[in-house]
Amino acid sequence: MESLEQIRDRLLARFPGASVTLVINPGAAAEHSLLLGAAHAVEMARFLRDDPALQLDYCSNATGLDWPDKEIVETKKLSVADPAGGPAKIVEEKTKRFEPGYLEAVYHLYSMALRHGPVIIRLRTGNRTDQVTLPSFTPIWRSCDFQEREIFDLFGIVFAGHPDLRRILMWDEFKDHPMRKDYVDPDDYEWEPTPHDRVLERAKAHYPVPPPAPAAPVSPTPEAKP
Amino acid sequence: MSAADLSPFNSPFAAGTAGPSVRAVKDPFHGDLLEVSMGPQHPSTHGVFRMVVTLDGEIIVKLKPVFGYLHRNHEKIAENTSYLGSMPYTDRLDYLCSMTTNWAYALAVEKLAGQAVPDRAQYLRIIMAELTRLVNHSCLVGFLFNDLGTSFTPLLYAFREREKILDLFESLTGSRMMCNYQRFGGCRVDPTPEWLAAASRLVDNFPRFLDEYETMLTGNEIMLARTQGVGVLDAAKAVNAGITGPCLRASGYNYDVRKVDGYGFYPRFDFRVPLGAHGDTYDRYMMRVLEMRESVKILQQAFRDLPAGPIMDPKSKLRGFRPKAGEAYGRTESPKGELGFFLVSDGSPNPYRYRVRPPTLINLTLLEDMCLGHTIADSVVILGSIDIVLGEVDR
Amino acid sequence: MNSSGLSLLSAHLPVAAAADGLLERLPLTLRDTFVQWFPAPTQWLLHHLISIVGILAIFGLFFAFTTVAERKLLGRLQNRLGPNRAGVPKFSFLPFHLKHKLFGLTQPFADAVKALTKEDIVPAAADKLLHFLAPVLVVAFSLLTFAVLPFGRNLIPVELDAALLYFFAAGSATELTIFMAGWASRNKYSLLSAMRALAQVISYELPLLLSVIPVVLVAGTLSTQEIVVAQGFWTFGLLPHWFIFTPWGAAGFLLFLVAALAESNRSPFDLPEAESELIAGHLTEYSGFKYALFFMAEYFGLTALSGLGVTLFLGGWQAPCAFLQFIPSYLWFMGKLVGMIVFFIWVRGTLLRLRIDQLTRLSWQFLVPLALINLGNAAFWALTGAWSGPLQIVRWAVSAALIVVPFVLMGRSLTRGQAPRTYRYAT
Amino acid sequence: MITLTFIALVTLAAAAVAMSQRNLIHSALLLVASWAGIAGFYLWAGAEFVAFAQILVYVGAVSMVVLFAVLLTRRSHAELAIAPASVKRILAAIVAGGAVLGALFGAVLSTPLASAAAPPPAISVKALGAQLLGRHTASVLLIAVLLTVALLGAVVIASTNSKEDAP
Amino acid sequence: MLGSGIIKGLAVTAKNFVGSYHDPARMVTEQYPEERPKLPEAYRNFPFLVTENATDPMGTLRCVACQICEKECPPQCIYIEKSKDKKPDATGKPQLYPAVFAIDTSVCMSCQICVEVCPFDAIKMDQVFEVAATNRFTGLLLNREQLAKPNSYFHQIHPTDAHEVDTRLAAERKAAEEKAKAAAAAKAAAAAAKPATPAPATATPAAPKPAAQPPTPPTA
Repeated sequence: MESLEQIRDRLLARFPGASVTLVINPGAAAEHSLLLGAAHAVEMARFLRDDPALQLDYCSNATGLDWPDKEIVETKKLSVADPAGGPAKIVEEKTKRFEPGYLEAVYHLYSMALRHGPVIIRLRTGNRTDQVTLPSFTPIWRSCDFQEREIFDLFGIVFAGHPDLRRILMWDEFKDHPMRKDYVDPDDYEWEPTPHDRVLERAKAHYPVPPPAPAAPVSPTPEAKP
Repeated sequence: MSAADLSPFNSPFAAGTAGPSVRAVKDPFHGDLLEVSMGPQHPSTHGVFRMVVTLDGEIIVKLKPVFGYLHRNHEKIAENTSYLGSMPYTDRLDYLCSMTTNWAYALAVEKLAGQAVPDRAQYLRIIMAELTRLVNHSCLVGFLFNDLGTSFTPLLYAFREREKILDLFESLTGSRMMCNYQRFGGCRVDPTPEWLAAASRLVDNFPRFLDEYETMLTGNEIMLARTQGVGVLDAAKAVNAGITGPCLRASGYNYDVRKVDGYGFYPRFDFRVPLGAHGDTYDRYMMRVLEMRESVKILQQAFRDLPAGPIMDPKSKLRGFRPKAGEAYGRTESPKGELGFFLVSDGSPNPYRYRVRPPTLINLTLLEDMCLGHTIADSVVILGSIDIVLGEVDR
Repeated sequence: MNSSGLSLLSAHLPVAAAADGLLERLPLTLRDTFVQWFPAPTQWLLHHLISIVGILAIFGLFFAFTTVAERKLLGRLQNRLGPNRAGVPKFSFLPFHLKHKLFGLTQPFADAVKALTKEDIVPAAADKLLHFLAPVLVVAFSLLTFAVLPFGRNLIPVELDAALLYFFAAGSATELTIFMAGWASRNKYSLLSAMRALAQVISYELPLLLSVIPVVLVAGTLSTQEIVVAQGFWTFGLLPHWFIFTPWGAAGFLLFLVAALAESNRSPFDLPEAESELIAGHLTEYSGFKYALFFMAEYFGLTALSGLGVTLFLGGWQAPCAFLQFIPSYLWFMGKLVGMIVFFIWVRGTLLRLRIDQLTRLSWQFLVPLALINLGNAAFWALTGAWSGPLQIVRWAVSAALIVVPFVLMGRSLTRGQAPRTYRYAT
Repeated sequence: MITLTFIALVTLAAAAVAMSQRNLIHSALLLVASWAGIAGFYLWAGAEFVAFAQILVYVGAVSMVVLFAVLLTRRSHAELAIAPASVKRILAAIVAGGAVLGALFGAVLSTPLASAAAPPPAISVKALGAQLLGRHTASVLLIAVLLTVALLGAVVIASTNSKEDAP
Repeated sequence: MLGSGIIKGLAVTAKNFVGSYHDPARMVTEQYPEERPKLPEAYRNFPFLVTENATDPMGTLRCVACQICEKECPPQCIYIEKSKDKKPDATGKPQLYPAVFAIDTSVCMSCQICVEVCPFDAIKMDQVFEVAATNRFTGLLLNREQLAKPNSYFHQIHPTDAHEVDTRLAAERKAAEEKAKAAAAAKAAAAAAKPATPAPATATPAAPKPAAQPPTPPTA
């Protein structure tokens, strides 16, 4: 199979206006991926499927990813000359950079005909609030049908061109998207007998004083003797 | 209903809800269409799965699957638990084959962290995976005959064999179905020689049960009448719809992740992959039976040359396991199809994104296309032949 | 009429000798002594009342123990024990291994109590009158069919000249009750399933009747008692002249079995109560005692049909060999009846269920033509009654061919294109 | 005589109630009850064969046809009830009833009835069979042909109907 | 020939019917409450706390309330409150002990991860499966006293595992004593040589399990 760079170049040659960038995967698996611009994504995907050399006729997996807004704090060490002529002091100068978050859909494409490995393509939305539409790949690979509905249900990415975009796992009247990082699950509180760490903080909101520890003395509970 | 208007893209379901009815009402005697909701409490939907079926008398005109009754958002829980903490939860995904799901998860994490696995552990993983394949396929075959209408006899014969294998799992890992056996970099418990002897004895006379099963049912005229030509799945449509596993091979398409990826030590074993020709329910049933015979061959080879040595990679860390930032997609051939785990790590002990590629959910994509034009009794059998487990479908 | 086969070799053993054994006449003597105590004009009423009470008692218990036998036999077929936990309170002091040696014989009484105590829900929209009438009528009609079955040498409740016709008249009325049950429940699915049950019962009425007519043709009478008497000969005292041991008889018996299975909604044809159907067929809206009544009617129908099968093809109360006649005739009838019921249960434990269109196609395209051919075969058999010597072998051969050849040809056309397949492998 | 009057009363009552019922299904079922009453007449007269044939044919099969016909007529449930009686319909009913009654009485009175009730002739089914296929074979064959043609006609109509949309 | 498949099927069920009377492989029913099930040794259901001896359970708890199992438990069903004071454990070294140790067995899924990560072999898997309670909180919430079971019981249900744990612990205690003796001897020698510089306190006994890592701070 060709390397990702060759595929990117052929894609750029074939679709001059499109934006295709290589995304490096720093992990040990080293599975790098191609970030496709949303505009020409459908034609490029159809090309990937129908190109005789690639024949990526099987979309194994479609995943949603949520990258919330990030506050990147870079600390640079500066040596500031002390006006009073003293020794130059090292001052960390923090620059805050605000990176806008986005929602991402990752597709793992395989070729069953030529039996070669995953070509991973990614689509990114404008931002996490209003521009959340991406082109749907269901008309090209029907296996994305349920998976894209699941991404819509759990992440909120609206897939344009999907034949039947409805919630698949949550009930239809459910408003929020549970898999987003900033999702707050409803506080359906029930007395937690063994609360600690995160559960304890949430439980505290319901009773001022932490619950009295369960009674120490051996209560004659009907538990089974071995 | 000629074959053309049965193609996936203009079935009423695929074309939004108000699609053209597949069968136009022509003469007065045809009554109005009857909308029936089969499930989520229905004896033959293998769990809380619901099919909203539109009927014209007996013939199915439209079928809309409804999921989500067993959805517990396994992936969000995994994001708040450590890598090791999610391992027991993977048993609860496809609760019939916990070992293969454990292995798929361990494979993905080892790929993410670049973790090596000793030889003996690889062999043990193959032994456990093939034993689970026997468990799952005997379960499926039993339930398929239950849907076909026998009063539990083939199911109880299949369960009699399945129980023996589950007893082996219990004596090794401590629990029959929730084994929690694999770790990142190897296995948790080293089987004793007695266990290995008992397992190979069981595997040697497993074909005797299969022969008895085949003489009883494979040639049965009613079985042939009820399953041959029912729920035909075309290979090209199946590939496009991402159908994998025995359902795809029943349509004659040779794609088995064990052969294609060659993960674990599968290339060291010689076994064959059965292929169907017609892609109907009968072929899907036979795929499972023939795959059980192949699994017995693999197991015999594995027991013969199981190497000695450690079962856990010395560098593997039990707690405080922090893979470097990055992502990995590991896939294995689970008895139901291609089971994959896509993990994104950001260096913390909890995965940043934990995605399960559910073979059973994606195998249901073409359920409607297979059921159009058949009767309700057939739709129950077609659903049974696809072999779904709701733990994995709804996650 | 001894035109039955191999008459040349049969030695007419004295039949009457065994007829008056003490055990043989026991039920009759009991009845007569009891009837003596009452004034003359009411004696014929008592006579019939006793036979009615006898039938109800015996076959009531027979129904009870058939249900538990079915569950225990199915259990054994499936490598498990059947019900054995319904112990009798008095015996509960027994140690465990003894207590469970009751083999679950008390299970039917537990079921009866459960059925009686369950709440009897009548849907609001139901047609109250019909909803109540359906189970009553279905039990009445299926009990009526017991009137003509010859249980013993002269143990027949009603000696009718047109007994067979009476049997089928009473049997066919049950269709009406299925319709009433389906319609009265005012429930879409029960009406749909009632229509399917009707289609099944009506389309299997024909093969049932057609498979019985050859027996009438050869025996020359419609009365069940005379049919049993016509089978009362043995060659060499060993080979009984039951109709099943003739080619047309064997074919007729098989056809009768298949049609009886369908008529009583049993195993391969239990479509109305199948889970692949929507719900429990026309019995959906019944619960408690009414459901138990339908259940009882199904078993009475099953017992009556297998009783008829025993009478027509397995020589009713005739003993299999001449010297075995000292055993009272009614025990032979009961033995064969239990044998037939066990076969029905065995079939239920093994076979899959047919789809509704395959079921009706099997009846109209396979069973009815075969039954008609078998009728011709029986006519040939009756006409060639007088052949003797080598002609006997020719007669048997022709009769066998007349039935086997169409069976194989039609069987092949019925299952065209359906055969176990061989598979290729990819390494 | 008591049984005869009893059976007559049952049959007539069933027929009368059938007419007055508003629910069509109930009246159909009562019609079937009246057929069973007629079979009772045959039994009383000692002709068992005809009685059982009557039950087998009418109560078993024709009742199904009647009920299916009632079900399949595609009219909603409301119209199942009969329209309220209007004066014109009552007059017509009386005239028709009177004419039929007159014809019946005329026939009964004019036929010479034997004074003593003759003992019912003990005919066996065998003799009946011989009679049927003896002197009356022609009529039996004619009926047989008629029935086969009717059966084949039904099958042809049913099959053409379903050919258009068979998958 | 039509029907041959059905006849073969009937023959197989008949074989099973006859077999169920004499062939034990074909009669698998276990009449449960009267015939006790034969549990394999590795069977696990609900953890229990190991105490050295049965006489004084609370005194000889192995658990030192390090709360590793509380962090690693996937469904978070363990609740531990450390004790304020210390008491000497088996090797005589003063250790903390859990004032409160509660496991909510209605949440616990017996996955035995707590057993794997416990560096002190203080928690092991029990084999009790007949657990029916009318009230979820008092019946299924097992507190410290209900969880504590003696080491002899541990030997009874998991013989090989218990034997292996005991040998390892005994070996470590011996090693700890020798080190303590050596340290004491060294201290005595050092005291003799330089009474002024006290020897550093001996390191806490080597964590019995090599794989034990310092407990990582739980991330939010």
